[in-house]
Amino acid sequence: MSSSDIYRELILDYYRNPRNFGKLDPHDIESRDSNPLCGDEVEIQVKVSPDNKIEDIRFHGKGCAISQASASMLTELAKGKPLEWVKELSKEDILKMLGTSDLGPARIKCALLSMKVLKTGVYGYLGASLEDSDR
Amino acid sequence: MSSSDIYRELILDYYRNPRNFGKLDPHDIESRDSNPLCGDEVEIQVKVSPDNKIEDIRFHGKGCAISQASASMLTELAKGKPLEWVKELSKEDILKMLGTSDLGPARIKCALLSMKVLKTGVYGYLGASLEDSDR
Amino acid sequence: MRSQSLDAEGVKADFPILKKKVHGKRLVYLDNAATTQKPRSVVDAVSGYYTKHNANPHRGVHQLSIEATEVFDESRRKVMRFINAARFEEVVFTSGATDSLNLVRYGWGSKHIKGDDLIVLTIMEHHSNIVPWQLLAAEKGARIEFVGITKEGELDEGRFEELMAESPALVAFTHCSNVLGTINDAKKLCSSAKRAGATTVVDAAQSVPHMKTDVQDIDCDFLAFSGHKMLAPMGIGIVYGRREKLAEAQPYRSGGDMIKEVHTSGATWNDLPYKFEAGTQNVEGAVGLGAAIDYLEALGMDRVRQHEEDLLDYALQKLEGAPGITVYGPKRPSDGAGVISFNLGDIHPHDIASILDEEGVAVRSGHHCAQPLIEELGITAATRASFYVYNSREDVDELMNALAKARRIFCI
Amino acid sequence: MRSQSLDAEGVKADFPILKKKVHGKRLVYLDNAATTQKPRSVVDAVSGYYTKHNANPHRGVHQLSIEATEVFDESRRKVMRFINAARFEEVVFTSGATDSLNLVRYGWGSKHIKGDDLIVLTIMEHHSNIVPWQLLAAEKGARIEFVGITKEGELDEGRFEELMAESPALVAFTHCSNVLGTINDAKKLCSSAKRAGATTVVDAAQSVPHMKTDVQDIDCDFLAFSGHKMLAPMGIGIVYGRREKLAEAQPYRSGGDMIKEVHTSGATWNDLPYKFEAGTQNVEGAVGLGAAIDYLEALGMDRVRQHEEDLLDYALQKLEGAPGITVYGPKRPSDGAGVISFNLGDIHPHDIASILDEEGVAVRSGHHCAQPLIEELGITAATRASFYVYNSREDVDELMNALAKARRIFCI
Ligand SMILES: Cc1ncc(COP(=O)(O)O)c(C=O)c1O
Ligand SMILES: Cc1ncc(COP(=O)(O)O)c(C=O)c1O
Repeated sequence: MSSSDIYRELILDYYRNPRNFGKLDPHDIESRDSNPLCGDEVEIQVKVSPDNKIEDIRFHGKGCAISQASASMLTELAKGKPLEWVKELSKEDILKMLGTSDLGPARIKCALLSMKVLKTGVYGYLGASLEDSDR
Repeated sequence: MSSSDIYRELILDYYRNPRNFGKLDPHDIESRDSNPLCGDEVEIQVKVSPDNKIEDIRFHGKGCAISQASASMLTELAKGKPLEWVKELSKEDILKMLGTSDLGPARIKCALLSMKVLKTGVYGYLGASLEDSDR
Repeated sequence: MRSQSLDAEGVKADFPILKKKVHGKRLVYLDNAATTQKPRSVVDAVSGYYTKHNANPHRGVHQLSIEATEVFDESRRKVMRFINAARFEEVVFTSGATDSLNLVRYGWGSKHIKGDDLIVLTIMEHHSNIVPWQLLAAEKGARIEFVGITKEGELDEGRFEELMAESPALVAFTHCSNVLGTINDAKKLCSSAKRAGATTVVDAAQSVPHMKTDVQDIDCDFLAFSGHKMLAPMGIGIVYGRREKLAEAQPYRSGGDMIKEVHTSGATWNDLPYKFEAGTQNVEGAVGLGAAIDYLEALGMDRVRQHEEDLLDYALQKLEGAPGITVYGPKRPSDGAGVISFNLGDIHPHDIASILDEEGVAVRSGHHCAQPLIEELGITAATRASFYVYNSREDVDELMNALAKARRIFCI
Repeated sequence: MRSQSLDAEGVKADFPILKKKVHGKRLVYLDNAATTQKPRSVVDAVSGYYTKHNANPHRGVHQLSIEATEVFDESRRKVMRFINAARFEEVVFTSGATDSLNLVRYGWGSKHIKGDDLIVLTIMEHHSNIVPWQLLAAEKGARIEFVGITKEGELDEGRFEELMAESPALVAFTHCSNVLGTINDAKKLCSSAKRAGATTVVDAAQSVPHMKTDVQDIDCDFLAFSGHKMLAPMGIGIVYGRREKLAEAQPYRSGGDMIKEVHTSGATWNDLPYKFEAGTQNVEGAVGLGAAIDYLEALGMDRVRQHEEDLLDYALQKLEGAPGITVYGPKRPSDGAGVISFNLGDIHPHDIASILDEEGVAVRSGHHCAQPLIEELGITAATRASFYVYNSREDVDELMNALAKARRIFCI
């Protein structure tokens, strides 16, 4: 699929009207990263419930439609899920979430930034370090 | 001319039986240099007469037949000459001295090392610094 | 009589890659400030070197080594003439502009910069002309001041002069901004800096490829640029250094070939420029750079500059006539090099670049390795189109068409 | 079953330059320890890169940049597999072995070596694995000890172990001597050094091109080599670094692409390996190195090694049977790589090399960037013949004929 096909209604809508945008106080997890090559930034805050679920989640950041829509969609998807679920998240899950099968190497980093941020935060919270395969 | 033609009787004789080989004490000029790329070394010592002539001259060093024969021949040529004569020395003079018209860029440095050493010494003695064109 | 202008279509034919189709479209390569494409003559020079002369230069007495030395020296002489350096030994080969600037940092800076010294930079520097100085300053306890820009995207010369009054030890600035295209008056800045007693470093990565450069006229102490931004291969660059400055610098990389003698107790250094060229030299890169210079000189650097001014003029007209476009930097061609950075509405530059790519148009998007400038402009990123000898007005038209598509997708 | 041996004539045909005549004679290239020739596939890979994919990798979203990134990453993966590195991020591109060793000096050494630390080297090091450590030691007030060699030209392992008892901070040694051909037991030395608490640096410039190398088996902290000595273009090299060591190292070159963020107040670093790759990457060089690895793997590194052992064996027999020849270094092929240094009577090696050149035979003469070793051997210079995949027994015969001529000229 061509990379510009990604710019469908759905994504542009999430980009223009991001769900779960903002900050969360208090929070249990806070994680932030940027894509050094393009400058996309995403910060995610999570409130964890006593049974280790994502009780609430917010993101903020700046960047392209793909990185920001992806972050917004991910927060929607993650809400209510157990932290363990985050560990299992894969590139394929994110592509499916965005409704595409491929993005090309240049833009995939934009799409995956929020997953990386969320994983880093969750692993840190769970006391484990981020595994290589997820970097 | 091919570079191995240089290995004629004459040069090999100067290499095997170098004239003016050794040290000179006392001396007025002492100069030494090496060719960093091949390791040839030449040191020249000169005794200057009151009227600024090369009264006596010796060299020592180690290196290939060309660098050592050239140094030996140069000391013979220089003996008795005014210091000013050294300033005028050129690459062509050295090639003529060696009885060849060309040596190729790799070996010319060997042939010219002793001229460079002598000039550096003489310029230093005369209080001038070595000019670029001679380097 | 005005010199005949450059024939972009004829030039284009010399660049095999420009025949490439991208997503079924003609490749319109407008990312020249990042790296340039290579004419056949440069690619052939590289192949020819490997199939005819390849060897280690300087170190062997065998024929190939002699030939490698000759082509290597000849390339250095070409560079010397191209930038009008006074001496052969003032031209040092590096692996690129970044490497060149680091050579100045480690070689000259580490030896001569002291605690409380002032280093003056400008806000329009590329990271390669910022980070080495930040690290040097941190190491020595020196202080850095950044000269800002005016609303028009020109250097704030008033502020520059103010800082000169504080007697900086080092002044490093870009000859031409890789984001705004702003051309700084290198000669004037160097003269002020010199009067203030500073050592000057000119980042010429974006100027040497695009305009006649004369290091003796500019009268700088160091000047750095990359081969790959001027039609030459990757992996080769130059630092010009005034002889006295190179002489008072210490080695940067050390190892084979930069020494005179090595003993277990220590080493002595080789003559200039070899003192700064440790390890086996990149003869291929030097030969490629020589061929690139030949190509540029055959076109004529004045015509190269004229051609880019024409394109810039045309592109600025088109862009300013288009809805939603904000252009950064100087608006008059003669003030700027062939680089235009802009934004379209609130569309993120990456999204623009992706959409343009679908149309075969290659542009850069992001911070262009100049984050402080991007921050100063109050934006997070920009889209950049940059021109070179093979670009034509048609390329600008393709750019405008592709931008129109982006506008449609994002409903602007 | 023994693997089929390498077909040197078939291999020769892949190297266009070997068809060259030198002084009317067939070129017999025996200067491979200095630099190697390039097979057509490598030259074509370089041309192909420039005519199809050239762009700045990592930084653009346009198609060419994506392609450049892909070929660049693919080359890194090839290197990773070739030396069996555990991780992609442990393979850092540099401009050559000298640059790699300087990266370790500035990146790891400047941060971790302190006054009174002991640095252990060997007397058989190339200048590139001596001078950086001498400069580091001088800067920090550290001490250097050189391990000597035995009469047979092998490392004095007893002395090495003695020095390990003094808990050195850094141990740097060559895997294979570029003068003697001695192959050091890198695994054993690294294991001793590690037990002693030292960080280990292996100069693999002469081993990676010639034998299967496994950094995990050797268990070193850093390992350096050059592309141009293994069929790849000039201007590209590798430093392998164990992840923990790279992580605790500071940047060497700084500038574009090695940063995460740059502000006027300072900068943060990019992830490994990019933290060590400032400036526009040499994609061409990486692609060329990848093609060289493909070529070597198709031959099979075991067969490459076997072929060189055969040649060394043959050459040693011939040389030892010839009057007036003194060979330095280990005499049994399995102890040495395809490098032989020798002298003929009292003829200076430069004179030998000149006479050999007349016969089309290219050898190196001099100190081979290893002056301390040359001093240790009690000589001022030596002639060196070094082999690679395209050399054959006929090449050795030509060498012997040319040496006979030298003997005649000098009446030995
Ligand atoms: C053992 C050894 N180490 C290091 C080097 C330096 O390699 P380069 O000159 O490619 O940087 C060489 C070759 O010159 C070498 O033989
Ligand atoms: C103004 C400027 N300076 C320095 C550089 C660094 O050049 P390189 O990446 O070739 O080292 C660049 C290009 O990236 C540049 O545009």
